[in-house]
Order: sequence, then C-alpha cells, then structure tokens
Amino acid sequence: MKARVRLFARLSELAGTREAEVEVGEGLTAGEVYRALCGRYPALSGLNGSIRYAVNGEYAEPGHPVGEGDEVALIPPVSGGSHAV
Amino acid sequence: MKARVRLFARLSELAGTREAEVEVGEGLTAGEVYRALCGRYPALSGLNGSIRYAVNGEYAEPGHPVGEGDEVALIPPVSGGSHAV
Amino acid sequence: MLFEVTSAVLDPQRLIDHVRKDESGAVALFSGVVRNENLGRRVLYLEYDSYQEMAEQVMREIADEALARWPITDVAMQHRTGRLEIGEASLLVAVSAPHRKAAFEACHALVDRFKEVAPVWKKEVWEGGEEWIEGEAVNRSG
Amino acid sequence: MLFEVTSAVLDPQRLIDHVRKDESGAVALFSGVVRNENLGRRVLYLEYDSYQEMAEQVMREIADEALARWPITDVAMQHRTGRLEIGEASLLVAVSAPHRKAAFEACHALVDRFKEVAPVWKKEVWEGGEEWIEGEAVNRSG
Repeated sequence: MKARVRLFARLSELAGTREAEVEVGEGLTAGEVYRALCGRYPALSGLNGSIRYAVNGEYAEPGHPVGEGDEVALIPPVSGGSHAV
Repeated sequence: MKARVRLFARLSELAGTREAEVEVGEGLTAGEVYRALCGRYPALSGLNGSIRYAVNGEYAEPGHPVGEGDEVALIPPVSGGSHAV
Repeated sequence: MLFEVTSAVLDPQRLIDHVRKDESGAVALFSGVVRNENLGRRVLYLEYDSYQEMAEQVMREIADEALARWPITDVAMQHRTGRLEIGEASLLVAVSAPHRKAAFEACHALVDRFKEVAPVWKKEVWEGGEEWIEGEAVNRSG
Repeated sequence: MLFEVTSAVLDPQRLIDHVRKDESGAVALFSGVVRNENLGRRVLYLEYDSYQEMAEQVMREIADEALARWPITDVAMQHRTGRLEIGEASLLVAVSAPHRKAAFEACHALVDRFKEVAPVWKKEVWEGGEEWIEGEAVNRSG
C-alpha cells in the first residue's frame, strides 16, 4: 500500500529528490505523509507552517486522507502571490 | 498662394479625389477652405456639422487661419469613438 | 518607440521584441482584428483609410502621455490600411513595463485613446453593400 | 483552449492565432519576461520549476472561471520551465473576445489568478548566489 510523493523547487533540493514513496496505513493524512518524509529527509523538517498539500493534483487540507495509489505533492509557497486560493 | 487639401474615406469618395489645391487669399480659414471645396465638389456640401479640420497635421478650429503652403485636412468622424479630443 | 501606419501585414512578435527591455518584467499586447459581424451584418472584409502622417503623430503624442502617466518602459503602435480580411490584425499596441499592472492599464488606455482621436477610418463591405463607419452612432468597440 | 507547461521557447503568435476566432474583434496578450533586476539584485538568469500536470489543470480551471465571467471567446496559457535568460518569456496568456474591454480585463485577471494559485516556482540566480522566490514576503509583480 504505497502513495507517491512529489517534491518541487526548494523542497526537492532539500530532499535531494523529486519523488518518493511512502507506505500508507489506515487513516494516513497528507500532513502525516509530510512527517513520514521528514524522518527520511531531515532537511525537510520545520516547514510545517509554509507548505501546502495537493492530493491527486488538487489543493487539499493537511487532514486530507491519502490512500493507495494517491499522489501527494508538497507545495512550497508559490512565488507570484499570497497563499490564499 | 496655394494650400493643399487632403480628403479621406467617405469624403475622398464623394469628391472623387484625395487631394486638391485651393487659392488662399488674405484671412482664409479652414472652414472657408471647406466651403471653397464645396463649390468645386458639390457632393461635399452639407457636412459642416460632422467634419473636423486639421492644419498641418494638428486638429484645428474652423476659424484657424490657412496660409500659403499649409496642408488642410477634412476629417470625417473617426470610427472608433466620439469626436472629443 | 515605434509608430507606424502601414499597408503591410502586422507582426506581433516584432512589436513585443521592440518594446521589451532588460528591465521589463511584463509586456501587454493588444491586437484588434477584423471580425465577421458588426451590428448584425455579416462582414466580408474591411477597408481602412488613414491620414498617415497625422495618425503616426497621434501615436507619438498619446504614447508620450502614457509614458508620463504610468511606470512603463516603452510603447509601440501599428495600424494597417487597405483591404483587410476577416481575422487579420488592423491595430497592434504593445507596452512594456517592470510590472504587469502598468503594462495592462497603459495598453488598454492607449487603444481607447487611439480609437477616439486617430484619423483612421474603416469601410465595412458586406454582401450587396458597403459603408464608411463614422462617429458615435455606430459601434465603437472591438 | 490551449494550456501548456513546457520547456520549449514560448511563441506569442501561436497563442494569438490559437485564440482568434472569426467573431473575435480583440485579442489581449500578456507576456511575462525575465528582467535583469529584482529587489535591487542584478539577476543573471531564472530557473522555473513546476508541478506540470497540476499547473495545466489550474490553467483549465481559471480559464473556465474567466469564460463564465466575461464575454470572451477563447483563452490560451503557456508557462515555460527550466533555465530562462533575461528577456525570455516565462508566461503567456492570450484572450480573445468580440470587444476589447472584456479581453483586457479577463487577461489581466487570469495572469493575477495564475500567479496566486499555480504550482510554479522560480529560482533567481545572481552573481554569487541563488534563491527560490517564495510567498508573500517577496516581490509578486512582473
């Protein structure tokens, strides 16, 4: 049971990769995917307040459930404007 | 003592020419140039209320003096907006 | 700056390249194109006439006004004359600026202003007739 | 409609041709270009990264919003990724409409909206350093 994670821009440089896989257990959320990734790539830690999530290409809350085959993206603040959608 | 007159769009079709010359006496004005032209090209008559004048490439009042070598243009209403400059 | 009334086909890329400077972050371009309908009539083609020298002078003057009013970098304007088919560009206005807001506002204002004051006229030709479009009473958009 | 995130050089003429329809009287185009300065730093070049699939989906969504809100005919958007030199276009937005006001307004709004929500990031590279530009604290115009 795996989900795909995608990293961009500064996050991909910090992690040294643009893609990762995480095991998704029961009830895993987008925020928990990020925390799981921080264990593997400590340089990603501490960005909680600034990153957003997308699940399958749509912006999603940190509490959004993530299941098998889902694609989770960690979205740094976009350069062109505020973070409000 | 001549001034050059230029005609455009509908006016040039009515007159059958894009250019004319008029004798400029003492004190001739742009409006009088138009009236002189109406004598030669009667189809131009009756447009008093709608045409504007340019003397040497600048919008000018009907009372603007016209002298030797000046270029007077009869300007029909432009298609893109009101006649206010 | 580039101000031209010409019978040649207009080229947007040329105007964009012309106005873009190394300090420009934004270029706004307007292209006025011949459409197939006006006031409910099916238009076959248009014919544009112009007092070329004066129209180019008007371009220069309204560009100077825009450069004084907005933080923009450069302006270029072209109007085509002669017979234009449906879909061909009659007017191009390009404005460069460090930031996009000024580029958009100045470009829009320049198009409005040009259409108000420039000595340029169009004749609509439709099936069975034609007419020089003049003044307020007729459609002034597009 | 045309929505593309690509590493290829952007071509304004292609977008203009794409959005123009026979009922269009106006095409407004925005070109966002790399400028040589930001926040007082001399920029050598930029590097753009993007979540391509999502950025193209965002283009589609905001274009649908614009088509619902303004009387416009068509929309096309392109963003370039990878290394871009000073003067190269990073973003093109083209909007066609019967009349110019809607074309200008929708084009401007689409650029603003895209920069707010699209998953696209730029890294500025200057003499001796580089930085991913993120969020509100930094310059958001251009």
